[in-house]
Amino acid sequence: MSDLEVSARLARSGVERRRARGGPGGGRAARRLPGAGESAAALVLLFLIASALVPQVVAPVDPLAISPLEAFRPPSAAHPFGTDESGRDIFSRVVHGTGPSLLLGIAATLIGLAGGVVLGTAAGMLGRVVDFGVNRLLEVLFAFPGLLLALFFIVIFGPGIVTATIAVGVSTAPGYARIIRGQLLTVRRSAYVEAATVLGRGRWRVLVRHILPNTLAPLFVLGTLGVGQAIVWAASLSYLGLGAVPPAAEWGAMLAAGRTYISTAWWLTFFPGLFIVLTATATTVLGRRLQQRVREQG
Amino acid sequence: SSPAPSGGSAEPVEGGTLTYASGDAEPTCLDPHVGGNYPQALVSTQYLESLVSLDEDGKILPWLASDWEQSDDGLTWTFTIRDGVTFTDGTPLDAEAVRANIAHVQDPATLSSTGYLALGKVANAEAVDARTLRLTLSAPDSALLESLSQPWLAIQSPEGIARGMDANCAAPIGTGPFAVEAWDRQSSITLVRNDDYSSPPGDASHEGPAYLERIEWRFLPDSASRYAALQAGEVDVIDNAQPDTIVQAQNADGLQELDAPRPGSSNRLELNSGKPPFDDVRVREAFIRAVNVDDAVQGLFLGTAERSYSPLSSVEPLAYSQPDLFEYDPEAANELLDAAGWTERDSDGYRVKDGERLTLRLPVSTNQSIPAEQSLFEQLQAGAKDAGFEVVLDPLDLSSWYGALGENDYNLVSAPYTKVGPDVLRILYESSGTTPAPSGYFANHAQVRDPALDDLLIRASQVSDPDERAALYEDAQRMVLEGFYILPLYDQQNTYLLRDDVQGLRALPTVSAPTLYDTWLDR
Amino acid sequence: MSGVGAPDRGSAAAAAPGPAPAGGRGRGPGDAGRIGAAARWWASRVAGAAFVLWAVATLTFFAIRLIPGDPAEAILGGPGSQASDEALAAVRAEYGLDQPIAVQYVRQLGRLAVGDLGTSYSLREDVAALLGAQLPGTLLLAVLALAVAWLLALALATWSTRGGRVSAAVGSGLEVIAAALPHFWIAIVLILVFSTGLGWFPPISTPGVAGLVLPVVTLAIPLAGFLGQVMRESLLDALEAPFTVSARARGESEAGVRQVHVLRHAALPAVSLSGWAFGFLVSGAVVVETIFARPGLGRTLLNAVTLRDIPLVLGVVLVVAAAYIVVTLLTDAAQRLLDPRTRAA
Amino acid sequence: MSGAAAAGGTEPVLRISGLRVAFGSGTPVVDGVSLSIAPGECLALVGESGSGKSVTARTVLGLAGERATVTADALELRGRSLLGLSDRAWRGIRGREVGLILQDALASLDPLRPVGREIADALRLHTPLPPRQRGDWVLDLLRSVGMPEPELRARQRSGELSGGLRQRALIASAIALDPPLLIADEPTTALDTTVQARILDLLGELRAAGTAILLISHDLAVVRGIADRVAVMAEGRIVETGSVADVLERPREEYTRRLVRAVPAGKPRGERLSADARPSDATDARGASGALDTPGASVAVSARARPAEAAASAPLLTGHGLTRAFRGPDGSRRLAVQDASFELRAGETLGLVGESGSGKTTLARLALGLLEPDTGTVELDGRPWSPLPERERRTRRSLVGAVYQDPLASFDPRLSVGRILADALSGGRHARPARVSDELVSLLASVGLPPSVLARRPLHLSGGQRQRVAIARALAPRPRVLICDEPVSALDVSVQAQVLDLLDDLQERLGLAYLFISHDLGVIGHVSDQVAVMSEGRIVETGPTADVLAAPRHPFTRALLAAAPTLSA
Ligand SMILES: Nc1ncnc2c1ncn2[C@@H]1O[C@H](COP(=O)(O)OP(=O)(O)OP(=O)(O)O)[C@@H](O)[C@H]1O
Ligand SMILES: Nc1ncnc2c1ncn2[C@@H]1O[C@H](COP(=O)(O)OP(=O)(O)OP(=O)(O)O)[C@@H](O)[C@H]1O
Ligand SMILES: [Mg+2]
Ligand SMILES: [Mg+2]
Repeated sequence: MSDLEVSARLARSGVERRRARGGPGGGRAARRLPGAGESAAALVLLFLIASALVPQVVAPVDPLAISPLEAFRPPSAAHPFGTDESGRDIFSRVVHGTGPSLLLGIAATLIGLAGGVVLGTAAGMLGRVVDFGVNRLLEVLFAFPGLLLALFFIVIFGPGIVTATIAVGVSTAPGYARIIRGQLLTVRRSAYVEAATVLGRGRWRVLVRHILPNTLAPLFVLGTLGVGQAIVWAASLSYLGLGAVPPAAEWGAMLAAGRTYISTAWWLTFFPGLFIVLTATATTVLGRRLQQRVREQG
Repeated sequence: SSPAPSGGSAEPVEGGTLTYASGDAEPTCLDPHVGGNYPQALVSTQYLESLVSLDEDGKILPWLASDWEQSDDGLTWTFTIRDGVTFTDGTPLDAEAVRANIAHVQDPATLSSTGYLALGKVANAEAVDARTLRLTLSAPDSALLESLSQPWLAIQSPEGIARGMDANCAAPIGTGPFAVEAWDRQSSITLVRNDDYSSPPGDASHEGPAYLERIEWRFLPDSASRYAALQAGEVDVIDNAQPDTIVQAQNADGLQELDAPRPGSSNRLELNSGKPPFDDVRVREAFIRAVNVDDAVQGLFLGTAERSYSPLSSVEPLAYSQPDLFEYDPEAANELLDAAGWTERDSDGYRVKDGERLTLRLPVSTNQSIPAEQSLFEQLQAGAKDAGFEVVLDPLDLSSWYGALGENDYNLVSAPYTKVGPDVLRILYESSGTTPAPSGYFANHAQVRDPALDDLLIRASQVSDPDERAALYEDAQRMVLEGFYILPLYDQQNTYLLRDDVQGLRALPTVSAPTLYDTWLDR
Repeated sequence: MSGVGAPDRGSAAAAAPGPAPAGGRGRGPGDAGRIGAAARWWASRVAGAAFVLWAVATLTFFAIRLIPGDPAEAILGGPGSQASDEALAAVRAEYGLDQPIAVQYVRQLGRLAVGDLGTSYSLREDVAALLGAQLPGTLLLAVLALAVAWLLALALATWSTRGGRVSAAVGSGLEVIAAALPHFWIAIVLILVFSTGLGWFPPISTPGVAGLVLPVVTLAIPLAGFLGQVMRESLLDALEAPFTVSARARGESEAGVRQVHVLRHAALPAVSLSGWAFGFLVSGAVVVETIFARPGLGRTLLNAVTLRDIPLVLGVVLVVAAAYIVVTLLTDAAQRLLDPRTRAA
Repeated sequence: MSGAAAAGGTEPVLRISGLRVAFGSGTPVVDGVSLSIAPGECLALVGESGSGKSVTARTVLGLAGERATVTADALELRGRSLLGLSDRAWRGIRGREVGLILQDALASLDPLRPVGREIADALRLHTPLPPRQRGDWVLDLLRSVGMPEPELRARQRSGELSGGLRQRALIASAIALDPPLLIADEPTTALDTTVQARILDLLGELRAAGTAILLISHDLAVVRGIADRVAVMAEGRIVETGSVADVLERPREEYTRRLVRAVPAGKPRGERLSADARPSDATDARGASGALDTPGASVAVSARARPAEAAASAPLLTGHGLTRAFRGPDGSRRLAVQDASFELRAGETLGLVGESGSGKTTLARLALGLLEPDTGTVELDGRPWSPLPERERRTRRSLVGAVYQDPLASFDPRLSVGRILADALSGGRHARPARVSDELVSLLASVGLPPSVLARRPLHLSGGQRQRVAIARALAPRPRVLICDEPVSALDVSVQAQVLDLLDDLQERLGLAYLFISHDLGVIGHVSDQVAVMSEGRIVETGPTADVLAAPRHPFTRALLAAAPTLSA
């Protein structure tokens, strides 16, 4: 349901490369994303955070104020992003929608991570039987495409932003679980865990001090990358009529509502879509950079 | 763009395939006896025909029945069945076939809902001879002919029906100008011309077989791609056009528009008077006064829909409007709410009484409400907020939506109901309509339980004098309107967009479904 | 071009096998054991597949029971039907819906075990036949989209690793953006530009090739973004790997190095991600099939869930799961074939 | 030697003069290198890691690197200048005129292609031969490099070949067109001694056949066995050139002397390998040259007498009849260690030597109590140690420390050196360096590291520094036994020398007992009092080091000794 699989792969190749190189630094300057991209991403993120925290400062117009006779105004000085079918200011809606949208992305990712941590650590720590069971469970869950899992979940529990969030989170959990389990096994077999045992550290000490931190640290990066994708998937759910409930100015819902008018009023979909893409891109760029930093610093 | 076509000036051309793209849901059964919803009516109009039809003024036209008469007590109707008509399977149409159809609709196993209700007063059907059918009613029914004109009571080959539900659903056999050739589930229905066709209704513009050789009846649920497909020439006709595309098409070359509002009820919000807070008429009125529907309809429908002030569609001759009841008046709304005891407001600005917020739940069927209508609800939501109502919009898929209604878990709802003639009022507002069927379904969503209204509606359905009937229906409509049970919005829209080379398309005045019988392609 | 940065002793020695048993000094292949190992591998995979199918069927069976709504009503013409009590009872009896859930479950499994998927409630047709009609369309869509995504990703990755900061930045930027695009948004923009605007392709699916272009491209773009990122990473790895240096040292040209060595390595992750990509594509197909009005599993599923059509939902889910299993099996097999290194693991 | 004689007469195959290579805008990593090689001659380029050997070699093929700036007074191959050649012209030379065996030998064949195809590539690129004949040629080549079952091997991919076979395939691909010049960059690193011997023989044959060889190695013993002349490289310059005998036996430069002294092979127990105190940049994270001097370096270099009482005292760590089996990937059981017994006394070093896969690490893990033996027992200080529940071992864990081959992997990547050592010192109670800082500093000092490394992470240290931190960590709980599994295999000779000296000092000062594992007989010979030779899971021979090395009884030991190159002529 997200690019987890891809991120995990990139992370893994990073780890392997670091091991293979073994040397200090040893990075490839050319491979780094250029600074301009990162600064742009940081700027975007700053704007998004400001929009999420103090939307009324960024966009003072009430995002819910309808004005039916002002509907479908193209972008202009008064309405930089135009107005929607109810004459609401799209810029304001997009800005005010940042909070819910980011919250959705972050909450969904956290849910996915939490589920993944529970399943993954259970599999990695609780012995062969549990590992076998969890692995089979994951295989089964993977055989359901992500959207299908989400669909089931929403049909059972009814649509809405909360269900959409949980649905997206739930459907990403198996991916995280698999990554966590793999990471856990690698860490558990690692020489430094053995070294801790040789020093006489107990099972729980080693678990808490070495295994868990090293297993879970990469998750932060994966999570960063997951947020953007979660927003994109929630938007798809909204498109299918299973996402946020009006009049919430959540981006996916705005996109879904504006899609009807695409041929006459492109700005209804363009701007929320742009923000989704910007968010996903910015988090990905920064997430990857973070990944690189972690990789280089060890 | 040119105005709605009705047979071009040029000479019609034979042949060709027309592609029709429907935005309605794909029927689960092509036999409109089963269930009975609008998508079925749209497509079955091409291959099934009814006993009678309507002309544009709402007058009854003969169709498969060439003549009829009713007894003085109104309890016996005798129909003469048209001669020389055969079903596309070769079997002849006769009185026995019609009787078998009525029996089919009335058989509970058929699971008919719309047709079943329409025949509610038909106690017995009997084929007197090959051409004569006699219906015996349990009570006089002034709406019988209107009911029989509906596609949900169209006549099918008894042998086709005898194949069993699954086979008949896949390809019903009728007398219409086309026949079902194939149904590619989830994609399209292929209809081919009935070369032996001989039974057009009186208002058709030609006789004999249809011009078109084939119809490709596709299902394109996404409105944007539906319109794009029309623009690209991939399809020739689309239905369920969105207001903005209608406006665009009006200004575009090569596209035409055909407006055909549906008969029966108007599109309206029903206020659930069966439970608080709408059990208080002041709250109902307050809600209606608090929302500015006119501006919303204007802004969202861009002039493609007229505001309605009546429970009935504007195409119903007996529709009665009372605009002054629905004037936007926020002050009045506030006063009414104060009077009803909803005096306090909470921190979000919503009114509260006894610690309860003034919350209205509005389940929206995502399968039935078009986007403009959903936006309309959002605007009403915003307007009502100023008066202190919290309107909770709850988008639901069809099953969950029916579930919410069945559990009486709503305060407001918009439920389309199409039926020919003012008798729809009886279905929608008579007290018995509040009792759910076993499946939980009921039609009286406003939960109007008024003996006086019941009396009016029953009398109206039984009188045979047209003037008396009109007066009774006007009284009934006034009662519904003045009781603030509903908030009429606009007519149930049927707007078709078609390419310029599609000629002679018209909507059958019964339920405004398109008929492609007279249609030909100018290419 | 680039050299092998081997800044300290550690690198050479770390590549050699330390305590890890893989590869390395003096361990020859066990030829005799290999056939047995392959057979065991296949056997365990097939057993695993059977288990997954059973579990998917079970989970789905019970999940549908959690969905509000009465299956009997779904059979009787769907939601809002005014079926009578008798009709409902008759249907319940006929379909065994009045039996305890365990009995229903066992019966359902029994039917599935003999390949009987039952009859769709809503479409009144044999589910197997329905799916037989819907599957090829979705498969075609998925396979083509996968192929196009591969090509796009490969082209972009190759182009952006030619050297030069600008092309690298543009390439990685495009990949990240592509991966962030929601399917339905791409679809709508493509329709606007290529159908409404330019009139090159039909905006809805039509039988010919032209009708496939937009749906396939819609599905392929985000996937290409993901695959491109991975491909580029492995492309860069391969371009710096000692074996490409030794190929250059043999006199191989830059183009030759890419053709003979690097591209395979770049393609490997794309192959191994195919199982994941398939799931991604099926999810996307639900949206794309709706927009482009293409018949297919995605759309069928969406409708079936909405209409509580249990046999159909079960059928689609099983078919999708089976397809997923086959795809992952094939990718794993392909990987074993392509990359002997994976056999050890 | 014939090659040396030829060098004087004929025109050199390769002549380099004043070669400078810099990367980007940095200082040159090759700075004025001049050398020449005659046909049939083998010139060895030796020097510490990072001295620029590989860069020099790659420059000869025009593969110095992406951002490399190459200048030279002369760069000639058989009289033809290579300066300013076009890409096309370079490609004509690579593979045909010069063959290259890359340093990363094990990764130098495409893992996805059959080795036969890899070898045939050279033929495809430089000859018009049709594919069939190329195939035949490849088989001939494989035979000529002594590849067993060439038909089968040609179809396998590099991952399916052992290291030695891979190296042969790589050599076959480099000599496919019989180039007049062969550059072999560390051709035997990471190979078992016996395999190494065979590869060196092969190179010797090529040289005898008239191929000029530029051999790059940090291993002087290897050089001694095969090269005619030696060029010693340091920090991008050639500091000394001359015949093998001259340079290795009578080094003129201090740098060369240090290099020669660092070779442990043949040096008696206790003789110092590393140089005297030499100022060095402790913060250099680059590698070998950043290694630090031990505080004990002032101790006179002398063969130290072993404490006589060591032999008499009770053994500290003993293994009795240890056996341990593993299940292979194909499900078969395989005995990694069979019926192995050993004794280790205080102040004594037991050297464990054997080929890869012979079970050395497994035995070490059994001794550490990280693995439970299937049969047999381990006793520590006279009390049972393994098998026992880990809980009962834990209190006595501080008695045994371990040092690994790959120190980097043995550190939690999140922790700084300070935290790693603080944790070790406090028995896991504190992980804050501040709490134990005095102890920390003295611990660091004991392994010759300055306090400034405390804040750094192991990843940013040089290999030698990392291994010192690892030793410091092992020492922190004041163990009596250290188990060192290939502690110097990943290190440069000169760094290796320092670490070996450090271990020796520590043993002397603290009376530690070492179980010292290495596959390098030279190292084992230098460090151990007792030696145990392992082969296929069994200890085939044990005894005092001098006895075993002088008079090996087991054929395996004899083969191992025969294969080991030595410095002494
Ligand atoms: N492509 C490159 N870019 C930048 N610096 C490089 C590159 N290749 C080598 N160097 C640097 O050049 C110096 C010499 O490297 P070189 O590989 O020649 O050392 P070496 O003598 O072969 O060492 P080793 O014994 O470890 O192989 C090192 O400091 C290294 O970091
Ligand atoms: N955890 C394990 N699981 C399975 N097999 C193992 C395991 N550890 C070691 N082996 C096997 O046991 C045998 C001995 O391995 P060991 O690592 O002890 O050899 P070694 O002498 O240390 O080799 P090297 O010099 O390569 O480090 C090998 O065949 C190895 O594959
Ligand atoms: Mg080198
Ligand atoms: Mg080992």
